[in-house]
Formats: sequence, C-alpha cells, structure tokens
Amino acid sequence: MAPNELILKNVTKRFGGLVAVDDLSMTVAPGQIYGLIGPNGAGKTTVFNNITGIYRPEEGSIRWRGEELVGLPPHKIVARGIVRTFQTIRLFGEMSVAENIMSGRHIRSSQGWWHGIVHTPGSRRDERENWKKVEEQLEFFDLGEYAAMPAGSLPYGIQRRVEMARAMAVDPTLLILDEPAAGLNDAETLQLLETIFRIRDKGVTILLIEHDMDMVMEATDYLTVLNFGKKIAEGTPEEIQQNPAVIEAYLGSEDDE
Amino acid sequence: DTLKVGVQAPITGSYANEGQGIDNGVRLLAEQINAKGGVLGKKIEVITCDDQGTAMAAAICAKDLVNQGVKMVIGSYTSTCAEAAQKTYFDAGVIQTSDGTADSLTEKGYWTFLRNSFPNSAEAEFAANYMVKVKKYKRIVIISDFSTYADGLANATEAAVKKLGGNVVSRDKIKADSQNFTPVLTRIKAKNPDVIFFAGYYTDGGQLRAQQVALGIKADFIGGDANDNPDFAKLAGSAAKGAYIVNVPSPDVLPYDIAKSFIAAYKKKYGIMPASIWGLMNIDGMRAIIHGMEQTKSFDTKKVVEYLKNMKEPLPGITGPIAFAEDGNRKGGSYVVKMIQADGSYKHVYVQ
Amino acid sequence: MSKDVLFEIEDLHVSYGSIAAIKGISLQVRKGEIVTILGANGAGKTTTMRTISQLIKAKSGSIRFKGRELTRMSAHQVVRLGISHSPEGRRVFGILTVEENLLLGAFTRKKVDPEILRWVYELFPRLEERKKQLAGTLSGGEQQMLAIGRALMSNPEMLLLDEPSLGIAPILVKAIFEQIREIARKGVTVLLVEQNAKAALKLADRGYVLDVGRIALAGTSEELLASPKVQEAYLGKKH
Amino acid sequence: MDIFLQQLANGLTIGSMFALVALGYTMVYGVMRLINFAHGDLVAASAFVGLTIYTQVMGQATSLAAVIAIFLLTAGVMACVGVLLERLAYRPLRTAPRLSAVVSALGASLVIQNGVMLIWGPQMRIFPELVPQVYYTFGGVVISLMQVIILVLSLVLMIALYLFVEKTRMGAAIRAASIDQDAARLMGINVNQIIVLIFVIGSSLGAVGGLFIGLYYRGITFNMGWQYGLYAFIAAIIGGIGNIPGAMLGGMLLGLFNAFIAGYVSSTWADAFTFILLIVILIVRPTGILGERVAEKV
Amino acid sequence: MEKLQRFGYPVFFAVMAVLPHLLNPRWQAVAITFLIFAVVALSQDIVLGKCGMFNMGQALFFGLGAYATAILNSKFGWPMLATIPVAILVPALFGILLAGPIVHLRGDYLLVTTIGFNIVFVQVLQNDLGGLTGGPNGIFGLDAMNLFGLRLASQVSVYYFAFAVLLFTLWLMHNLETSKAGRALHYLREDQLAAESIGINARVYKIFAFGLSAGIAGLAGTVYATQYSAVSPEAFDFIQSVLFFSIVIVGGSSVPGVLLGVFVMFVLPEIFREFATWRFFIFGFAMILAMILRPRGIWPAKFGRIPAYLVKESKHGA
Ligand SMILES: Nc1ncnc2c1ncn2[C@@H]1O[C@H](COP(=O)(O)OP(=O)(O)OP(=O)(O)O)[C@@H](O)[C@H]1O
Ligand SMILES: Nc1ncnc2c1ncn2[C@@H]1O[C@H](COP(=O)(O)OP(=O)(O)OP(=O)(O)O)[C@@H](O)[C@H]1O
Ligand SMILES: [Mg+2]
Ligand SMILES: [Mg+2]
Repeated sequence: MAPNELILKNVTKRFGGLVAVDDLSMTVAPGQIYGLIGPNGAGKTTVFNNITGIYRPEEGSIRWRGEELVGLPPHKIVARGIVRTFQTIRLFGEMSVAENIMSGRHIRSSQGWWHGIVHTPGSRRDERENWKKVEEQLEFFDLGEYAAMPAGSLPYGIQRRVEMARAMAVDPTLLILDEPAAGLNDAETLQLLETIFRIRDKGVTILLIEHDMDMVMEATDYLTVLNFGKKIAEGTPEEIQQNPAVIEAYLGSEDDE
Repeated sequence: DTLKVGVQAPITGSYANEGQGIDNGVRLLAEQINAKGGVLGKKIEVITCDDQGTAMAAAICAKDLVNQGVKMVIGSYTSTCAEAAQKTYFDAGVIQTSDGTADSLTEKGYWTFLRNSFPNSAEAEFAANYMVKVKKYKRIVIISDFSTYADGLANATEAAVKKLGGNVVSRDKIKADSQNFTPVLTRIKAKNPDVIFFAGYYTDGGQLRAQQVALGIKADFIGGDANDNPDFAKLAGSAAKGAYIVNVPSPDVLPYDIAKSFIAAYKKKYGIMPASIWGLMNIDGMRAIIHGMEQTKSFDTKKVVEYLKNMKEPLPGITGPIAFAEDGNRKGGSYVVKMIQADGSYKHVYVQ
Repeated sequence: MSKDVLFEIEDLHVSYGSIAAIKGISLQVRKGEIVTILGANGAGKTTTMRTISQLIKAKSGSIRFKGRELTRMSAHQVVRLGISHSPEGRRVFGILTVEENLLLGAFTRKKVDPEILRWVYELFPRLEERKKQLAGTLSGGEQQMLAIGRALMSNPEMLLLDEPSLGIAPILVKAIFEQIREIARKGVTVLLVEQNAKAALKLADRGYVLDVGRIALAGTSEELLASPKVQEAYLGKKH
Repeated sequence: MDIFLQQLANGLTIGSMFALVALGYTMVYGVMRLINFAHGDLVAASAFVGLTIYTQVMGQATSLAAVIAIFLLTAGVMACVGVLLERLAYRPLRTAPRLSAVVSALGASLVIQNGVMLIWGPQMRIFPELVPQVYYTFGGVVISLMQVIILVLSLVLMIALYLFVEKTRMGAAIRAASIDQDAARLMGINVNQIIVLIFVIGSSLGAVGGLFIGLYYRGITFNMGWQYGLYAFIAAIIGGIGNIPGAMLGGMLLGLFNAFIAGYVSSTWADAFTFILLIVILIVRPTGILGERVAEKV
Repeated sequence: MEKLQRFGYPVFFAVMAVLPHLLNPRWQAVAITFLIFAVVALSQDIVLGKCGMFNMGQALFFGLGAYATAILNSKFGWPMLATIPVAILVPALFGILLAGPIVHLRGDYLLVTTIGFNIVFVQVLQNDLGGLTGGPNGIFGLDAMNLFGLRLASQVSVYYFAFAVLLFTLWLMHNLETSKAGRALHYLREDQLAAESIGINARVYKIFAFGLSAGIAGLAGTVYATQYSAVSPEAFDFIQSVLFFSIVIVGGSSVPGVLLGVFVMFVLPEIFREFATWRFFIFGFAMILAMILRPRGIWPAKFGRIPAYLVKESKHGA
C-alpha cells in the first residue's frame, strides 16, 4: 500500500476571473504536521476545499496514497480517511456532543440503510461498538462531561474540541485543520497544541492552516506559504521565519516587538 | 320517541348556500308535518350534519347519522358526497334521498337510494336532442369541470350527441373556481363552434359566458342545470343576454299548488327564496318517503321503499309528480330551455 | 474620573434563558480612550458587547453613554447616538457587494461622506480592490476588514470591536491594530475585545479581565501586563 | 397566429396579476424568510373590502375618480390588515424556527378566509361593471380595456417597486434586513419599521391584485385567494425567491404557461403540464430562473 | 418529559387498546382516522422533521397506497390484505423516483416541487388515467378486510387493523432512531455540508428518507381505503398535504409530538363541529396561538438519544 502521502500537482482553482489557487504543487509526507500559511484571501481554505471535494479544481491533480482525489464527491474522500474541520465551526448544533462525535463513525459503521428499518444482531453489535469508539473520543478530548449537551450551546473553545473529536472519530489518516486556534487564548492554544501532538503520535498526518505564528512555529514540521494563490515559499518553520518574501507579505517586520 | 330525519348537506364550503337551503327546507317541512301531528303519531326530529361538500366529511357524516338512529337522510347536494355516503346508509338500511344527478348513484343496486332529481343521462338526452335536432348546430363544443356531476353530464351529453349523429368539435375541461377561462376559450374560438354546452356550476358558467363574449366568440351558450341560478346572469353581466339554460322548470314558475304554498311558507320563515330548485327536489324526496311510511303504516324502510317503487299513481310534488323506478331513479322528468333576457329574467324557449 | 466619563456600565446582569452569562459587571470608558476587555472563552465578552448595542436586553443594570441610558433603547437608536459595533463573526451582508456594505454602514447619515469612504479605503486598500465583489465570497480576513470599515462609515464616537484579529494574518493584525490606534487618535473612543491579550494590552490604555461573567481584574495596561495572574492565564505561552 | 397572439395577451394579463401577488410574497419572504400563506387570502379579502367601499362609502359612484378612490382606500385598509397580521401572527415568531411561522401563516390564512366568509357570507359576490366593457380588436386579437389597465398598471407598479428597492436608501435598508437582521440593526436600521413597511407594500400590491380580480372576473368568493396565493408563491419561487424581477418574471411565465398549455396542449391536463414544466425548470435551475443570490463560503 | 414518556407510552397504548369499546360509531370513525393520520404524519416526519426536507406533498404517497389497494381490489379482485405489499412498494418506488431529481433542491424550492407533484397526481386521478382511477368520483364500494376467512367489516375490527399499523410504524420509527441511517438524516438536516464532510452520502440518504416515508404513507393508504371502502381524488389533494405538514410542525418532530399534533389538528376540529361556520375561524387562531406558545411544537424533538453510560460523568450539570 502506498504511504500516507498527499501530493498536489499544479492545482489551479478559479472563481470567475479570480485565480484563488494558482498552479500550486506541494507534498505532504507521511506523519508530518504540515502548515499552510499566507495572508488573508491567499487561497488556503480554497486549497482545503479542493482536497476535500467541496470544490473541483480546474486544473491539476491531488493524489492521496497514490490515488487521484479530483472528481470524487466529499463523502468518498472521507471514506479514504481524509477529514477536515472548518474555519467557522460547523457542528450539528441541536444534537448532543456524543451524537456529533458519533457522526464521525458514519463511514466506519457496517450498517446499511436497511438497518434503519430492521435491526439485525449484526447491526446492534455494530451500534454498540461505535458508541464505544465515541466514548474513547470523549475521553481523549476530555469531553465526557458535555456528552449529553447540545453542541450549539457550548463555549467556542469546547466546540472546537468537539469538532476535532468528530473528525478523529472517523479514524482518519489525514486530518485537515482550518485555523483551529482562532479565537482561543494562549492557555487554550497550548492545550490544543498538545492535543495535536497526541493525534500525530497516533500516526495521523496533519495539514494545518493557522495565523497564530507562535503556534505554527511550535507545531509544524514543514510549511508552505501562499500569496495570491501562488506558493511564495516553503521550508521548515525556521527557514520560513527568516524568508524575506514571507516577512514582507505575511509576517511583517518584528520591529515593534 | 321521535322519527329522526337526517340532513347531510354542505352547510359550509363552496356550496354552503345550497346546503343551507336544503336544511332550511327540511326543517320547514318537519315543522309543518309536526303541526299536523307528525308521522304515524311520531314527531319528526331533524339532525343536520355538515359534509362541507367533501367526500371524506360525507363519509364521517354518514356514520354519525346512522349512529344517531335516523330512518332517512335527505341530501346531499353534490353527487360526490351522496356517493361517498351511500354504502354506509345501505349497510344500515337507512333511506337516502339526494338530488345528486350522477348516473353512477343508481348503478350500484343500493335499494336504500332514491334519487329525487333526474339523472344526468336524462338531461343529456334532452340537451343533445335540442342541440342536434331542434337547433341543428353543426359544430358543438362541450365543456365541464372535474366534478363527478359535471364530468358525468358532459360525457353523457357527448355520447348522446354522437348517437344522434351530431358533431362534437371539442370536449374541454376547466378547473372549477379558477376564473381564468380565456385560454380554453381562445382555443375553442379557433374551432369556430356554433354552440358551447357547459356542464358545470353557475359560478364558473357566468364567467365563462362573459369571457366568451369578451373574446368575440359568436357561438350560442347553453348551460346545464347547475347554471340555473340568478348569479349566473349577474356574473355574466351584459354578456348574459341570450344565453340558454337547460333545466327542469324553476321554483318560481312551478305551476303546482303545493309548490306555491310551500315556497310562500319558506319565504315567510326565512325571508328569502329557496336557493334553487335542488332544495325543493330534496323536500319532495322527503315528502315521498313520509308518504310511503304513512301508506304502509310502518317505519320499516325496506317496506317503504318497496311501496314507493310500485306506486300506481305518482305523488303530487312541489317539483312535479314524483314516483320511483325499480333502480331508485325518479320517474318522468320534464326539461325546459330558458333564455336569459336583458333584465336577467328567463324566457322559456323550448319545453319538452 | 467621573468628569469625562463617556460611557459607563453599572452592575449589568444578562442571561440567556435561565443561564446567567453576565453577573454584575461595572466599567467606565473615558473619551478618547482605548479600553480592552479580556477573558477566556465564554467569559461573556461578546455578550457584553451585544448588550451595549441592545441586540440583547439586559436583565438589570444600566448602560450610559454621554449620560443617556441605553438599556431602554432599541439597537438602531444606539447606533444613531454614535456607537458603532463590529460584531463577532463579522456579519457582513454576504450577498451585497463590498461597497454596498460600506454604504450601509453610513445608513444613519443622511448622506454618505466621501471623505470617510476614502479614509476607509485608505485604511484597507484590499477593500477598494474588491469593491464590486460579493462580501460573502471574501476570505475571512477580508471580511474582517470590511466589518471594521463598515463600522467606521457612520463616523462613530465610540467603536465596539469584537475580536478584530480573529483569523487575521499577523501582518494584518499589526496593520489593523495600527489603524485602531489611528482611529483612536482621531478622537474615537474604542472598546476592544480580544483573545490576543498581549497585543491588545499593548494597544489599549486600560483593560478589564472578565471571568465567567464577572470582572476579575481591572487596571491600566501596564498593571495588567505585569500582573502575575494575567501572565499565567493569558500570556502563559513560552517565550 | 391570431390565436397565438390572443393567448399571449391572455397569458400576460393573468400573469401580471400573479406577478403583483407574487411580489407581496417575495418581499415578505426576502426580509423574514417567511412563506406568507395568508397573502392570497389578503388578496381575496381586498376584493371584498373594495366591493364594500364601492357600495357603502362611494355610494356606488362609477366615475374614474371613484374607481381610483376605491383603489387607494382598499390599499390603505389592506395595508393596515397586513400590518396587524404581522403584529399578531408573525412578530411573536421572529426568533422561532422558520416552519413555525409558516404554520402560523397557514392559521392566519384560515382566519382571514373564514373571517371573510363570516362577514360577507359564503356565496359568490359580484362586482359591478365598473370599467366600461370596451374592446379593441387587432386583426383577430381582442383585448379589453380592463386587460390593458391591468397590464399597464401592474408593470408600472412593479418597476416602481424595483427602483425603490434597488435605488433608494430605504430600499438598501430592506435588502440589508433581508440578509441579516441583527447586522442591519447595527447599521442603525430600524428593522421593525422595515418589516412594517414590507407588509404595507406587500399588502397594498395584493389589494391592487384583488381589485383587479374583482373588476376583471367580477365574481369573487371568500376562498378564491388560496388559489392565487399558491400560484403567486410558486411564481415567486420559480423566479428565484426574494428576487423582485424574479417574481415578476415567474408570474408572467406562469400566466403564459397556463395560457399556452390550456390553449394548445390540453385543457384537461393543463395543471399537470404546467407543474411538470415548473418542476423541470427547478431541476435545471435549482434556485429559480434568475436565481437567488447566494454567497455561502466555507 | 422523560418520565412522562416512560409512563406515558404504556398508558397511551392501554387506552388505545380499549378505546373502540368506549366510543360510539361516529367517534370510532374519528378514532380510526386519527390512527391513519398519525401513521401518515409519522411518515411525513421522517422527511420533514428528521431530514429537514420541506415536503408538502405527502398526500401523494398516501393516495398512491390507497389507490393501489382500491384498484387491485375493485378492478382485479385482489383481497384487501393481499394488496398491502403493493400499496407499500408502489409509493416507495414513486418516492424514490420522484425524489431522485429533486433532493438537491434546497428548502422552499423543494417545497414547490412537492406541491407540484401533488397537484399533478390529483389531476391524473381526476382524468381517470388508463380507466383505472375512476375519475373525479374515485372508486367506491371496496371489500372489507378478510383475515383467515374472517370478514372484518365492523368498525372495531378496522380500528384494530389501523392500530396494528400504527404500532408497526412506531416500531419502524424506533429502529430508525437507533441506527446509522436515522442519525444520518438528522445530520443532514442540521448541516448538510458538515454531514458530507464527514462522509455521509447526502443524496442516497435523502432518497432513502423519501422512499421509506412514502412506503409508510402508502400503508396508511390501504387502511384508509378499508375504512371508507372508497377513495376519491380530493382526499389526497394538496390541502391534505398541508394538514400533514402542519401536524408535524404543530406537534413537534417527536413521536408524542406527532400524535398530539394529529389530535390538535384533526380531532379537536371534529369535537368542535357544532361551531359550524365559526369552526375554522377559531381553528386558525388556535394554530397561530399554538405556534406562538410552543414555537418548536407542542412536544419538540429531543436529541441526546445516547447510551446511558455516556451521560454518567456529568460533573457540572447543565
Ligand atoms: N465561492 C467563491 N466565489 C468567489 N470567490 C471566492 C469563493 N471562495 C473564495 N473566493 C475568493 O478566493 C480567495 C481565496 O479565499 P480563501 O478562503 O481560500 O482564503 P484564505 O487563504 O483561506 O483566507 P483567510 O486566511 O482569510 O481565511 C479570496 O479572495 C476569496 O474572496
Ligand atoms: N445564544 C446563546 N444561548 C445560550 N447561551 C449563550 C448564547 N450565547 C452565548 N451563550 C453563553 O454565554 C456565555 C458567554 O458567551 P460569550 O459569547 O459572551 O463569550 P465570549 O467571552 O465572547 O467568548 P468567546 O471568546 O468564545 O467569543 C457562554 O457560556 C456561552 O455559552
Ligand atoms: Mg480561510
Ligand atoms: Mg466572543
């Protein structure tokens, strides 16, 4: 089997006249925490939307474990172990936290649609097993006490955690996080960082967009920097931090620190 | 201990005034009979159920009335409602008399059903004869709506016209209450018809006639019996003049003494004329059944119906002599063709 | 202090149904000041801001702006008094163009002042580039600029900013903070909610720290930056 | 060809009535996301109100001035009814789930319809021939004065409304409120006032539609509104709901479909064909012909 | 509400089991219609309440089932019971076929297409397609149920048949709630994009919802045909769909909610029949008031149907 490797080749996505992603190529190696940064509107979220099948790029190819993803609908891409979180949280607001996490088990469950009509011993067992998995995630993300609460009424930080838990319930091989630290304060960000490392330790490849540079420097192994849809730099966090093009377009000078 | 008489009629809904007319009439007749000591010593008690003109409400009404122990049910106004209730009355042995004109009402062999009007087929034959033989129209258009009654009358007329060798150039349907009939009429205009026969209700008929004239279609207009309502002329406005209507004679011209006295009593009690002849037909049905009970000296509905179907002499009625054939249809029946005058009044132009 | 107090909250209580979100806070803002409200997730910062704008009604307590009681007004009246709010989640009018959004920001003015529009475009040149684009298709950061720009269009006396740096690239955060300082220099009073405590305190004159609906700490920025409690809870990252 | 042109005229007449009613739907929907099922019944009620104004207030005068006065008075009365409706049935449900307000609208529809029945009775009422029965013949095509009035007046009203919403400050406020009410409040827009305005405009347009129905068809019944409401609602959806030119286009198209299908294909199957056509349109253009402006980004 | 539910169900079933013996025939007829409408409304709830698709054409599937039974019985002489599988499968199939091209439509656009289907259906019935549907009359005089040679013509036996169908439907609903498919519908209703991003095939599950819902409604149609020994087009027209739609919203998308909804929207108006012309005027007000007082329905859907052991450690409480 091909390794957990994500390869983007010459991906281009346009909206009308606007080229949101412009001839982008990048390679995410197995087990990496890979960062995607760039100014607002650079096309980062659009790259994610292309990978997860929400948009279809006009040109280029996106390969995961050697298999082409372009053209697949979102649910088939999830079936290949690729899951994402959203820049603006999208939970099933009226449903409980446990049910939200259970949604992640959807593609892993062996039940067919007909089990919605008649249960079989097999489907009952499957149901039990999946709830066990949900319990594991509740523990992993320390969400136990919220299990029965409607997700929509929880504080933002907790919702972020639920969204990650839901994604992790899929047993993903590639986890895509769109600004997971947005709206978290420093203490909470530290906690998140720790969680991300623990996920990586499970062998999951992680692709990450983030504007909190402290966090990016800490978390990522490798970075790509976009501007106007184009790649302007790539390298390790240390290299990127020194890169003049990146400083000019994205980081700004450190003079006032 | 009373004789319970049910009224199943559309007290609300589109035919509310017809339904209320039936109810009023039955209550008036009951009052008159009770004043004379009732039926075989029992006073009449009237129980009304509103079927709203819909089949489902009618089915519920039927069960309700049967449960309350009625011996006979007067109504309903529409064939659809009468039909929906038929089987329940049959199963319970309750006599039902309705002015519904759909032929199907008497085709199922329910002995409990007595039609107090004349079936569509009778009117259809009369109308066809008038159009083909009397007026010698060459290009005939037939329009109906989607209701049981109208569709049935139109189909029967079409068949009768064809039997007489007439030429139906178009058979169309309109949606009742939809008001806008110009598209259909425009198409008909292209067929260049001599006559438009409309087998629907007056509410649509008046507008149909108005729009026909507005579009400059020169054809004659003949409306079926359900167009026989003063509102037809009001709706058609200046276009009403010259339109024909086929029906049994109207209440105000009914020549019979019983008719005159009953209508006078009705006017006195309710301050208005009966809504139409249909209510009076139902009253005749009720009178016949009570007549049967008195003659057989029994409340046994089976016996009463037997008697009514084998009467030597018809009973004089408000709407003419009344007697029943073996299948439950009213015997006889005379139709007239009336033409609407400029002032909205009728002139009889052809009598059977 | 009470002399030039422009804006004042006294013993404010707010709840969502049976859940109390704000449990009695009081604070004051003087004219021309930048005051920041800090606090963990769910501390009630946004709730405070929305209550000031009268998008939520307070359970009790008073909010006064230039001596006028706000709690009895409706939201649009508050805006007319000169308070502008750039809300959490940006809330731009997605299916209107950028420029239409900005013009709506000046709804309370009888006429749109071209000076102000030019100023907003100067502050955020990206908005001028995209003025015909539908706001809903802007990137997150672009929408944030639009939200702030829109709030400025009414030429407010006091500006409420709810997490303006959320989802914004570092260079732009610096720029936006710089612009906020610029705005304040022009005499606009600013009430700023921020997660990015360090940056916010550097910008602000004073700050309040909110903790589950109560004010836990208050002081000048220097005091707060130096406070071990703040250090631990909000600035607790390495370095 | 004559027949074709005649059908075109028929279709445009009925279409512009649908369009007028559809505009009321679309305006309310735009701001409140509410399918105002009571709108059709308001239309029916206005015909009755107009008739009563004619007989009771205007003393059956038939001058042009009297007719104009009937229009204005009816529009005024219906505007009040519309505002009242919003107060009682919709305002309490502003923050409730969308469909609750829809059911409330269905309830309001029953109230209005049966209220009309209780006041004016179940029978059909008949309008006088207020507009002279004048016909113009062009070749084989006959068009009545009433049809001309309906077409011209509808168009004028629609264009005026369009310009109002697109070009004025108030119009901008309406559009803002239709996207995000809270954000609109933060712009200093009095959303309650906007909603009242919407109901005033929508109900007045409905009143004009109702009077057209009365004057053109002359027979009015308490339950006729349901049908116009349904068709207008569908017209609004087909055009792209919330979209003013869309509602006009949808109304016109529906009128034309109706005319051409009943005229050329089959009168017995007219409804079926019309709806199949509409469904096909929606399948091909899922947000209506002119589309709903959507800009959802993730 | 939890407790109420635990004791409520047995009490409800017990009352329903003896009910026909307490009622006179008129109210028996009302009770039977209550059961039938409850089944249709529950089926409507699958599409509308659970999956959040605005369907205002449920009477179409209800009618398809009723007509399937009526046609097979009257024209082809099938016994009533034998028509049941067809009365389920035909609507289910139509549900799937009709849903196929339209499930991608959002909200009100879907609403209009379902209304359109309903209107087309009624016109097909009225035009007596293929000479099968009996035109505007419909089909009258159907047989009674026959079970093992026993002719179940009495109202009481029809009642128990209808009751059995309701119990069967409730069992189906329970199975749906506690399965992957049922949850998928909930996820789709809450946020389709998020659901798809987690691997749910929106199209398949939406069509599934339509098919299942149509099948159940079709089964209710058979009971309807049995009860009235008749079917006619206006019993399945768009107004009827509006009723089912309102029932689910007024009641709230839960089993007790739907049952209460049927009670409020159908049985109450029957009780107040005496008000005659005032009836619907007052009823309209009642609908408005019901929504204002209970905007999420009388008995709203409650989420959090999760295994009990997951709830145990709630430290802070809600
Ligand atoms: N559906 C769309 N239609 C039109 N333009 C779009 C659409 N989606 C995104 N864009 C445009 O594409 C560009 C890239 O957007 P994208 O959301 O990928 O930015 P981003 O890098 O994620 O920015 P941010 O950090 O602010 O979230 C932006 O200019 C945006 O306006
Ligand atoms: N609409 C609502 N309904 C119920 N509870 C709410 C609602 N909005 C907020 N809350 C609750 O009120 C409390 C304060 O929320 P608020 O949004 O003001 O916090 P915040 O300080 O702005 O947090 P954040 O940093 O996440 O934006 C939280 O516990 C939150 O869960
Ligand atoms: Mg982004
Ligand atoms: Mg906040």
